[in-house]
Amino acid sequence: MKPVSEMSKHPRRYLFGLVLLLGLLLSGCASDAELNTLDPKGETARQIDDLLDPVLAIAGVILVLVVGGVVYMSLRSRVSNYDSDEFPAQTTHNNTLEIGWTIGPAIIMVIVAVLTITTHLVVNDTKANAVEVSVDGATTSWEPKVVVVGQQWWWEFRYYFSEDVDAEMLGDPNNLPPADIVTAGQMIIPAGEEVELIVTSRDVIHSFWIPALNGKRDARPGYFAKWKLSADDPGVYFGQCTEFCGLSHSRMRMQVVAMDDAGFQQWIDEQREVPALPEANEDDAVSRGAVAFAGNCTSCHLVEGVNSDSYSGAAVESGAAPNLTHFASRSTFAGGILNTYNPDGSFNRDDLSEWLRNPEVVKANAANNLPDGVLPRGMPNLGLNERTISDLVAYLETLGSKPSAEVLAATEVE
Amino acid sequence: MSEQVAHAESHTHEHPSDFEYVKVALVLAAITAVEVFTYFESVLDWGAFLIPSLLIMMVVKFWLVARMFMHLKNDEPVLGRFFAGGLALATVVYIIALLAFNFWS
Amino acid sequence: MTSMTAEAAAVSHDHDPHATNTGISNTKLAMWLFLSTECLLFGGLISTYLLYKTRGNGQVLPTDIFDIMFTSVSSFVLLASSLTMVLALSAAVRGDMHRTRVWLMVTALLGAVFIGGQVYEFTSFYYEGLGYTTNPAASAFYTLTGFHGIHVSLGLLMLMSLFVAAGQGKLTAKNHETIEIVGLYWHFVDVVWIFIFTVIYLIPAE
Amino acid sequence: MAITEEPLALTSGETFAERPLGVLTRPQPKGTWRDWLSSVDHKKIGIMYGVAAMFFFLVGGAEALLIRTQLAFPDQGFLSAEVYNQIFTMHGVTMIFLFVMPLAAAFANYLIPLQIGARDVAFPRLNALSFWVWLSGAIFLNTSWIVGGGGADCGWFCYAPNSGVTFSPTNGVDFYAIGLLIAGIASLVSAVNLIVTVLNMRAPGMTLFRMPVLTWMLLVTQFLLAFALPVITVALFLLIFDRLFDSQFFDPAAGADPLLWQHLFWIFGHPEVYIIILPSFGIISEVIPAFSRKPIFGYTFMVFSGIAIGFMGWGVWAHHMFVSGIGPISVAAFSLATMFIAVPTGVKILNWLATMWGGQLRFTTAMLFAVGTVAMFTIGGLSGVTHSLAPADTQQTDTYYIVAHFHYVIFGGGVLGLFAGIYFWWPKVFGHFLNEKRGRLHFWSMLVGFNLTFGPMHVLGLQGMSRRIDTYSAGFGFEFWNLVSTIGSYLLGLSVLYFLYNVWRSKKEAVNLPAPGPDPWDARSLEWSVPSPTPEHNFDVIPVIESQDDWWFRKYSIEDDGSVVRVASVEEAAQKGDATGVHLPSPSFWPLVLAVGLPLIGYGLIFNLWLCVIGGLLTGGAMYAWALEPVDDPDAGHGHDDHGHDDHGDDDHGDDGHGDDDDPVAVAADSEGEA
Repeated sequence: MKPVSEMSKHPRRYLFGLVLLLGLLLSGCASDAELNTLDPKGETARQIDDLLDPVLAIAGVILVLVVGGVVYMSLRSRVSNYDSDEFPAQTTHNNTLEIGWTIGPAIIMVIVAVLTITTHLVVNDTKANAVEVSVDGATTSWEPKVVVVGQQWWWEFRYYFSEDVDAEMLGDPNNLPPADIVTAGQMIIPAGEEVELIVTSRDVIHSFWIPALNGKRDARPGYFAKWKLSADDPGVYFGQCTEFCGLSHSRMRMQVVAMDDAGFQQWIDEQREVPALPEANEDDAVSRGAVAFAGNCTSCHLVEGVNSDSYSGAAVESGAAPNLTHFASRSTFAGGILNTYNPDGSFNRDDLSEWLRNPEVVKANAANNLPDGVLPRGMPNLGLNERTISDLVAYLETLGSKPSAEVLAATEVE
Repeated sequence: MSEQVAHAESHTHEHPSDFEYVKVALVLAAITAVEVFTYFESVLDWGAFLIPSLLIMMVVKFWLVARMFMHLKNDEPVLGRFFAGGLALATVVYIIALLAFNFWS
Repeated sequence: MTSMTAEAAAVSHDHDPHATNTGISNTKLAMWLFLSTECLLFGGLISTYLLYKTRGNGQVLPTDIFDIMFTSVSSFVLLASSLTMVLALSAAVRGDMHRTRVWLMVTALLGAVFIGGQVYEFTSFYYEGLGYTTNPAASAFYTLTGFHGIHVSLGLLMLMSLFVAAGQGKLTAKNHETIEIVGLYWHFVDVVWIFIFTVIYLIPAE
Repeated sequence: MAITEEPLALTSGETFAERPLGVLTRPQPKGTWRDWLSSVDHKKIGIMYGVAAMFFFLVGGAEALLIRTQLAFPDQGFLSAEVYNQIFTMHGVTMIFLFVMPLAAAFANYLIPLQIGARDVAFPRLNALSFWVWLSGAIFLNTSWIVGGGGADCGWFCYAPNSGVTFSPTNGVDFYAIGLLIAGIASLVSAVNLIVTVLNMRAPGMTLFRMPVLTWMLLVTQFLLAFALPVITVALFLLIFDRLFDSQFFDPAAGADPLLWQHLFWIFGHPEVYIIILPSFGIISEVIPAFSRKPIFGYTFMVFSGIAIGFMGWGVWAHHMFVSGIGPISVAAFSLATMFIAVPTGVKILNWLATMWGGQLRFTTAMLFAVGTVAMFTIGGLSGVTHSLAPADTQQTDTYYIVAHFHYVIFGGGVLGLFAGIYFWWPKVFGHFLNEKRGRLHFWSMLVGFNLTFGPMHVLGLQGMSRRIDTYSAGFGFEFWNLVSTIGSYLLGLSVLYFLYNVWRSKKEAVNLPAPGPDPWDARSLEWSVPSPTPEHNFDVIPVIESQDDWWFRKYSIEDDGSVVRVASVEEAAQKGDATGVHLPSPSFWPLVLAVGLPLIGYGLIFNLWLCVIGGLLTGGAMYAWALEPVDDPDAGHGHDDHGHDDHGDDDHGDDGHGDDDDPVAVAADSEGEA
């Protein structure tokens, strides 16, 4: 090979350096965002991160070599025009070299494959330990297991303490057996324990994902998928539905709230309490709200004690909506997108009122003005008047006890 | 491609005689008769051999039609390779897909 | 792979307008390619049926009401039409266009009998409670056999066109390859049925 | 032969001569725009593919800018969720099926016959049919904005059951399914046609392993298309039947399994990725050697790695389904299979680098785009490797990290390569250069815009931003990089407009500039041996091929000591393009008529079955008329003694060789079988 006499006179044109710089910038700026996948807070998520990190490093090295090679050659071998009789060596091939760089990547991939399969086996292994919980005064041994049900556009979590939950026992995802605790939007788990999940859906495919605790798993209608997660420490961990599920896909969020053992037991106790129905009193907003609730909301929503009997399970379309028995005990509502309490700890009346007033503005839905034969999905606009709205808000505030200050603080996303 | 140059005069391919075609058809009919026969379990219980036998008979019939009636026997091998390729691809891909539904969970 | 020399090419071009690199005419090669892609079409439909064949949603399943004797007769008919198809081609190669026409007509008639049988089968299944929308098994069954039926019907159209063309003297021994190519399609439809007959009808549902 | 159909009126206004055959007068070349409607010339069809693809690039690009505008800031209401979902769906569908694939088809149509030394493709009329059917499908798909109640809103992957009538009650998804079916017919016909062309119509001496790498990659692409399209055809039919006829394929309540759609879609969808990327690989395998002044390094490895990618592409589809619950063994198997597809891909990248190594690199715009493709594709390929780690993919899938990945592959690896091809072959196609100075600005603005748009998406995805969300909340750390990405996308949009400006200006300036001549780049493959623009008959004399890069060796020889000596100037070696009396296939209106019928059937299925009847009659009638129309017009005025000139005895490749003269039925089978 002859040295190319005419070197580049315009290296400024080589913006590849800029591209590289950009790449470095990109990798360096993983902040402490709530959904960050590179900041594991649970065992499985950590396993995944430990697998990804070395591969990212290898990929980075290869990237630098390839792009570096391109830039190097571009600078070194550049000519502006061809001299009619000065040719570079007309090398056509080099079998040794080519076999080498076929086998080389193959060897790297074998190493990566071994790492991957090892991690794959670990993250698909379950080793849930039984924990002692007390339900209605009776102590039972519970292998933490939660049934996760996706629906347009919210998540339901069902706890069965006394039975071993499996697909056979659950039967039809649209008509699940009564559970000890049913909640929505927020899954409460004991910190430090591996929690098994049984993930399903009532309508379309959703995906359950709490990045800090584990990867995601699709919620598929007609099918119960196994998954698991665990949180090292108490805290609030954010998630987002990640399988496109229609209109309000972007506003289908959820949180996992990990609690210490005492907190978890306390949560169970609270959830098992059936709130008393307020006495009828026309002058009391809460009482009026309970009446309004029974009149407007109970065809979809359930509050135990108000409409336990009329709640007919869940259908594919709306007609089943979050169980609101302990509404005020959750720090978010409306599919995990709005905070139930203001930063100062007061009840978030404004957002809740707006949600009741104009749900389609807060969160796109398909619940009003539908063509014939199309079933509604999402929270409908019921055309409530302002007084009814404020009564309902007053009533909802009484349902369940306010979460701890730590949970409320952790719910604020900043 | 050397052999193909030799075959350039594609019209000279020997086609089997009509009598041969009829023989093939009779074999096909006989196999079909056996296939139908398996349906009546009261006559003969095939047990675990039923499905393998049916599949083998099916493949034989398939092969006979493709080879004799579709002339793969006498035609350019590349045609048979294309067909076998499509068939094999379809078989492998769809079997893997079906396995993913049932067994591998 | 040796190179095709210019001389060889020139020689083969002299008397054969269809000379190609492979020695196969374009149309025939195209038809075989098309048929091999059809394997993936029917493979998808067959797989769909196999996946769904026991999913009755509490309703009747196709496997419950198969009339094997009837379908066997249909299968014989379709197999026989493959024989008559090659006989039509064989006659054309010999230059006996009269007999070609006869065999083409017989092939078409056998195909029509098969289609008639399928119509009868669908109708009787329908009256036994297996509608297209009854359950996934029914939808998959009708879609698979329906696609096959449409292929047979298209084949019928081609056969009739050949029959007419032969009658008008447009189709002669010189272009018997046209008959061969239509025949390929027809035999393919037949081998698909060989597959369907065994896998869908004869192999019992668990 | 008696014609039973009513004469079909055509708006062409051609005068009807009394013709014994065919209902419609055989169109005669008149040198007007009408020639394009009836052309069966692979070059004209290639150009039409290219122009239409660029149009849809603008449509898809406008959709992309709407998406990025909506996402520029958190909690925006610029687009409603409903409209946003339609826009991102149509953006994906448009860019894949209506831009990249047809643009690749443009190259395939234009270049395959030229690179193998043929006068046309095997079935010129089927080739015209492919284009018109594709165009009618593309237009049909986009009319759902006007008559379908909006675009499809199910994502390009259109997972069941979200694509069912219950969850997507407008007609958008119907338009999606039927439109893609129509476009699929086009691609299938085209694939069969081009495979036959490559296998059967090579010039004497042009063995398979002397074909240019581009032709090889296009051949692999056509095989992938031919085998992948029937699979999506099945899936789309099932979807249509579910939506229009209430069948039960995807209704979980009836016991159906939504995974069926996913398997069928991705069995098609993964080969589709290689359908998009391999043509670009082929293009840069032509451009890099030309501007390195060296032959491609490791031709055999390049070809076989392309074939290997084609094969392996069939065994990895379920890596799109790692989180769908297909079971850990399936996941492990597909994870491993996916990893090893990196090997042939790596071989390709290293061989391109080795081609450049020690070469004399001349950075024309085409070369800039080619080298940019190598670098950008490497980024996409490496992020692809991280997806093959199934456990890690459970974090990444359906996030913006995936969006970043496939844009680096499809845009960085695919579209940049196609632009390299546009700059490279522009003088061959249009007889003048695209301005290089503006081209360089186009390249750099596009490269920077591209990286600004999609680079930040890596970060967004790893920070947990989901895909397909119409908005995001403040506070999750998404704000900054989304804004950067949006700014980048505007720059990208501007660079595309600047490219169009360059096209326009270069054409205007061309009259004052010297013509490029047959071989302006001192390139290596056969298309450079004929004048620019390519004459209608391609080759005066079909060349006899003696080696790989035959054209280059007509200009140069390599001495024993390895030095290169010029043996002939381009002018001496090139053909003159002045042959007369070359027998070419005659134009036909029937492909166009047939293609017009198909969308009518589609509208009929959705709105009123009577339209189906009209469309069916038009399509069916066109098929028969087509079948009865001889491929070569006996009366066409192409002069004298078409068959007699034995002085170049192998030009039959271009005319009689395509041989669909009286195979109406086989033609009908090709197009009807899928319809």
